[in-house]
Amino acid sequence: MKEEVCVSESKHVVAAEKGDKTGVSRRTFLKGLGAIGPGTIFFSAGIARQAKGQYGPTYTDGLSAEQLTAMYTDMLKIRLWESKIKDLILTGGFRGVAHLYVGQEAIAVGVCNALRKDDYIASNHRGHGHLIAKGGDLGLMLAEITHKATGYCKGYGGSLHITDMSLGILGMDGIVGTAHLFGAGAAYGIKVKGTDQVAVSFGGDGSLQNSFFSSAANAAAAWKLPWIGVIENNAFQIWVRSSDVYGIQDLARRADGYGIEGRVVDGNDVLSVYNVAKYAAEKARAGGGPTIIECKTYRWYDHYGAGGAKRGVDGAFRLGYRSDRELRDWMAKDPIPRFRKFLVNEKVMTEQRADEIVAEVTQAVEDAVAFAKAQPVPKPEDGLLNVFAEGAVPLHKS
Amino acid sequence: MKEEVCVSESKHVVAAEKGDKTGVSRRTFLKGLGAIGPGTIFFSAGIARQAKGQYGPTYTDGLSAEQLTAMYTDMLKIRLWESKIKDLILTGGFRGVAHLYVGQEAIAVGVCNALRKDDYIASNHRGHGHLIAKGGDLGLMLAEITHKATGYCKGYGGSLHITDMSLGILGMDGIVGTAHLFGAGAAYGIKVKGTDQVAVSFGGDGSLQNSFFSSAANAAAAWKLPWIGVIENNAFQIWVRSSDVYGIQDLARRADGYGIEGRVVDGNDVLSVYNVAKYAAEKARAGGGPTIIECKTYRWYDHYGAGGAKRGVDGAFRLGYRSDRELRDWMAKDPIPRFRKFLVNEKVMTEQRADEIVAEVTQAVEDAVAFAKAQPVPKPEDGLLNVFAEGAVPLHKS
Amino acid sequence: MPKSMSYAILEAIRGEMRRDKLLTLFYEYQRPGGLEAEFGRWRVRSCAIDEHWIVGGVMGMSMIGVPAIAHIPSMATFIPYELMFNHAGKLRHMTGGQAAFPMVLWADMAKRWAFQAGQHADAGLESSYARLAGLKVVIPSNPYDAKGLMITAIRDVDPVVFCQYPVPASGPDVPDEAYTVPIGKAAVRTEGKDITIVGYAPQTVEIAKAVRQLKNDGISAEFIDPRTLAPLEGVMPTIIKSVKKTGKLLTSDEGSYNFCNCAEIIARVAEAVRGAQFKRLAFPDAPPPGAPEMINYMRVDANDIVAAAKKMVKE
Amino acid sequence: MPKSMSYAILEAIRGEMRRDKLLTLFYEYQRPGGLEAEFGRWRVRSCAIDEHWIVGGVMGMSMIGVPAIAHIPSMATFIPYELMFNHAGKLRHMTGGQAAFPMVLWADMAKRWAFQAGQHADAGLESSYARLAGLKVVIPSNPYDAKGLMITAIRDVDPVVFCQYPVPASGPDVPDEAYTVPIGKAAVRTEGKDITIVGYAPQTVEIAKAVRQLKNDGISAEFIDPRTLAPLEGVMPTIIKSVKKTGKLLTSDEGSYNFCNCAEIIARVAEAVRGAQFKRLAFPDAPPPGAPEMINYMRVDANDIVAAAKKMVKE
Ligand SMILES: Cc1ncc(C[n+]2csc(CCOP(=O)(O)OP(=O)(O)O)c2C)c(N)n1
Ligand SMILES: Cc1ncc(C[n+]2csc(CCOP(=O)(O)OP(=O)(O)O)c2C)c(N)n1
Ligand SMILES: [Mg+2]
Ligand SMILES: [Mg+2]
Repeated sequence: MKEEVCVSESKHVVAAEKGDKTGVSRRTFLKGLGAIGPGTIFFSAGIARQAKGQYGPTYTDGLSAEQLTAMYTDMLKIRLWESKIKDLILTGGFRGVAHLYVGQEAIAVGVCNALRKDDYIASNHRGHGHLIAKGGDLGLMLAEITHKATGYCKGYGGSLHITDMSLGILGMDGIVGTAHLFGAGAAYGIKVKGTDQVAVSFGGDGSLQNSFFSSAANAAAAWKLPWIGVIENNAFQIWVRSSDVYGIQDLARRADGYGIEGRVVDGNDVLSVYNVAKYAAEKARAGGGPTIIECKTYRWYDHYGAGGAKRGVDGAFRLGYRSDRELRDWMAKDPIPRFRKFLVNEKVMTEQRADEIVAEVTQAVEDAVAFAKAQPVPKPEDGLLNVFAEGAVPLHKS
Repeated sequence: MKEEVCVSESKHVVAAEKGDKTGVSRRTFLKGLGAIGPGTIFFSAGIARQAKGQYGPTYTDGLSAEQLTAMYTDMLKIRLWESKIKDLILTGGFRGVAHLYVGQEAIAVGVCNALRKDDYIASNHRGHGHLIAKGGDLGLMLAEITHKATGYCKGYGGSLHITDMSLGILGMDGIVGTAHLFGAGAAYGIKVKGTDQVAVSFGGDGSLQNSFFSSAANAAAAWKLPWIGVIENNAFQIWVRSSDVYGIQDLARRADGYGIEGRVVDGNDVLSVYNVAKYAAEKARAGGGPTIIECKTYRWYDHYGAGGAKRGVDGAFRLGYRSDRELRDWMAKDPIPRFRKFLVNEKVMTEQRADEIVAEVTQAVEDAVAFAKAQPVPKPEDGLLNVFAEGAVPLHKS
Repeated sequence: MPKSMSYAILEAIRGEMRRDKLLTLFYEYQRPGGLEAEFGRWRVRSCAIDEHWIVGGVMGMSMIGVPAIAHIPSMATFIPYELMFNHAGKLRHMTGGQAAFPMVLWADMAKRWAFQAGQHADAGLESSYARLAGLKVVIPSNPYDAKGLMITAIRDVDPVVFCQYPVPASGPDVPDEAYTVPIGKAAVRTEGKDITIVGYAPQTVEIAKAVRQLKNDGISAEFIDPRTLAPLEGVMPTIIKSVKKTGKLLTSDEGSYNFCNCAEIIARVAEAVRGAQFKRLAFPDAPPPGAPEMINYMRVDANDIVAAAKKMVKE
Repeated sequence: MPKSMSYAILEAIRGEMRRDKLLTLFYEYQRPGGLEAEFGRWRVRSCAIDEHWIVGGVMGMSMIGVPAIAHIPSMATFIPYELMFNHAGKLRHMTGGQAAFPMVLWADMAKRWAFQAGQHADAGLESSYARLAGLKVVIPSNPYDAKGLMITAIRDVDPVVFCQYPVPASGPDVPDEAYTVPIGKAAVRTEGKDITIVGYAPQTVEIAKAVRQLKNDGISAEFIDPRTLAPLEGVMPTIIKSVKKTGKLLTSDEGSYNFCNCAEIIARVAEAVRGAQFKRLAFPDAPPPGAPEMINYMRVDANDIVAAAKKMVKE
């Protein structure tokens, strides 16, 4: 046993491929409109009978050009803002941590665009994308991630806990799976209030066990709560492959065991995600009960931080628990150029407008960085506040 | 709000039927060989595709006349021993409590007869039947229930916690659902040991939530553990109907969501239960992984104790949360005369031999009562022992 | 007939449910008599055996401004422990004051009764909750306090763990109307000058008996019921003042010894009052056995309290 | 290079796995480097994010005589709390000595570091486990104790909660061979006569610094590391003896104040040593905020310990 034994989230080098190119330049993804076909939607065998014909991949009924453009813009916001954070982390001295969402943008944007402003979302540790898609402010988010006094959570929470109650964002959360329970609880609260809101929870493929999901699903099924459980299946729980620890391949199959409709969708196709989410939201609003949506996707970076990544280059390579080829295959399914191509083909926007949006979002990200940088750090003694609604707790240092 | 408001397991009188006869005499069930057809086995819609033709209701392959007779005897032991406890409780001054199993005997006996002596069972609060079927001694059990120093658990545990490690009985347990987790854990241990044993857990319809079942099912499915989860669906969780708090009707459907084969079986037909359990045990031994078996049944007494019951009369009536008619319908499906009729028809035993067995078991129950009565009570200071394997913990009364 | 603890609590909840049309109650099988008929199934929900749902569902609800009560049975007290710890207790702080949980965890508690081994007769679980930041923990010892504390707990915008031990009715009559008892204030049950005795819930029955006995024997004991276990800041001055007067602190716990609530009280007094004398009575660090011979021997009763107090006063 | 705490623990486990062909380890994502390659997947199992399985599965296994270790991450410490409470801690007693859990709950613990708000920088969770009957709780502060205590824990037929805090290597070199450190014995880290200081795990770093500083300033502090938190019976004599000598007990906790482990220690000493002086330093009763300015201000460090000790010695 060599000294390298260690107990950590460290990488276990399985069979790192030699000779891999170590990345694709940032610009490539915006230009590279490879040979990706239109998004497909598929259903697990077990729930095939629930399939309804109308959710075609390019179904855009009810989506105006404005909305479609906004969806494209939101996906870019997530991509560029997070890529910037990755670069800042690699630069060193970053006042915070991050679990990057890059690669999964179509899910947050597809789901949140199917919601109303007054609907609720409960998010997890990989939730920056959910927040941006629900309307979160890039500057306030970055200020929070860097623990500034004026960030969303006044610097208390940081990346893992960004919350904006005014946007119906119940918050990111560092404990795997609880979002589902809080989402279903909020859905119950909606029934008590008697409104037609909907509550959505986001969780990874790792969020199915641990009781929280099970409790949410059972209650939502029993009383037809307006809850949508979104499972972002990016294949890994840190470095553990879900296929090694679950007895099912399509995680939406879990829904069936509770009496819930389960859907599997291509998580890299924003319109497919949108359509299923829209269906689920409308069903929920009409009293039709919950839906569980599994979105198949992949994360481009390491579980946490910027290991294996480079400044100005997309993707984290040589991570050991996954092959670079697998990552590259998924990067080729990049949801953003795919959607851009669709929008341009359908004449929703011109190439030129698309480029303008890239420039605008790039600027917005720079503004957010400048904003966050200029913000003050918290006062030390403020750590004693906000334990309860009123008062401060005592210090016990002397 | 009248003073009757109370927070307890108390009965909520819904629509108690008037004019119900209040019971069937003890002897009736032994004689009353009503118009009950042979047991049927049925499958939930969701898992129908897993049905295999060979599990016919009266399939007795591999069961010798001796074994069949032993099964009949075991069912009677449970019935008569528990009925005696009910009578003792009603007499007053009983040194203990009990959650009676009467009505569900076919499940314990069907399952445990499909097991080997070295297989494990993990049981729940309603577990007397499981223990008797796995070979538990009536006298030692009654001594334990009445907290005698020589009972199975030396009087520490009582009814809810009877355990006999030498018979592979991991114990009854007062916390709903944990049996499943311990059963699946034991199944994992079997794999580590490399034996071909099987571990079975018993739980009620109430045991599906609370994380324990979910954790057991997922692990068992992921690694094909030799685990059999038996769900005794007697429709109620205390007085709450499962149909009011679950989104599924056939609880075996839950199995599908984990990638486990789920079976629904008539829990009042001992041979149906035996056959499915035998199939599951053989599959598990051969490395084929877990099975979840839902047994539909009904409990004749109240959740706990002898409320609504009378000495010498079967069944608990006027309980408020259920109708007497519902109970009577289920009592008409009494698994014991049904099995007796089958055995006599098939010439496995004569009516006379069947009656002899009743007499023998009646005597065995009387002996158990006499034995338990004669046993000494524990020494007070023994409560300080057995916290750890060695030593006593200190008293803090002075 | 005086109102029982359960009745007083239900009266509090009924009144608050009439006052706040959103207030909702989740429960398992311990039926809150009469409430469902008045407020309907959605606001009075009978749940599956799933304490994660009962507590987590109430948390999600309360996050969107629907105040709620989660009633859980005594053997399940710790199933939702991590939810209360990592979420209810922390999220206000972690979100810089945004998240609020206007909820009550109404925890049914057991005492050290016979025939209910291990999982059904354990006590003292409140100290595990009392050590979690961001939670308030109250333990009424009589119906009057129970009603007043439940109303305060419901109206509190912070999460409150309300521990209901089985204690026979005593103390002042319970008015039909709403009233509040403050969280964070101890009650001096009997004034005295020779020794301070602290205890709550089932132990108040034993302590009250002991205090009467001691009085007959010429010892004047001051009996203080903390009522709140977290935060303790408002509770301690009453106890510290008393121990400054008597110089002796005897505590008695229904829970087991190690880390029992009274250990914290003794530690705080020891920091504040130099030279005082301390004694802590409690259940041993063992699970409760079912046999009456064993459990009755292990539990602290009035006789033990009298003996310990006399010994301290003599010293 | 001295062996790290993690290395020492893995060396202990590897040795015991070689010794006992059934010993099995369940873990989540904190990979126990090298073990899977040597012992195979069945004995070194990477599990789903399901701490109920990791701990409950290990419990079921150990019930049939397959000893096992459950490794769980620091934010999930309380998910299996009820399993440890109502089952691992109780079933031996409830079954009159039949059930045994030869298992170790190897709990990864966090400290009060910045940028890890709320759920990822909480500390002091061990006191919730230490109050549960039937469990042994150990907290090594250096790699030597870690290895020896892990071996003892594995060989113990009772369930042991082994708390691994992130502490830099210090103390004696770790032999390659197996050796045991007893559960239930404190270690006197520095002898002294003016004041007794008690603390463990991350606080030992601060205390050691403070003790050196105090020495420079002419104060001789006796520094005791309890190492075991339950049962405390064997630990207390060392501490009580020390306080009888110094008359002063200062404790320092990484965990929050209310019900911290040192409260129990102070309460026990207060019963045993009349007239002593007590002071307890701890994190406030607040979740840990992520901003470094806030959390560093709240955490007790060597300077605080020095100041408190000087004040006590002067009094
Ligand atoms: C209850 C709990 N256990 C373990 C962890 C440690 N942890 C944080 S994220 C994570 C993996 C989550 O995987 P998944 O749900 O698939 O989400 P992903 O990171 O892939 O987006 C783990 C194990 C935790 N935060 N909470
Ligand atoms: C975790 C937990 N919650 C609640 C209880 C209280 N309780 C004991 S038995 C029971 C009902 C169990 O119903 P089911 O599983 O259907 O078994 P049955 O009694 O019908 O055989 C309940 C709620 C408990 N023992 N454990
Ligand atoms: Mg994942
Ligand atoms: Mg039932």
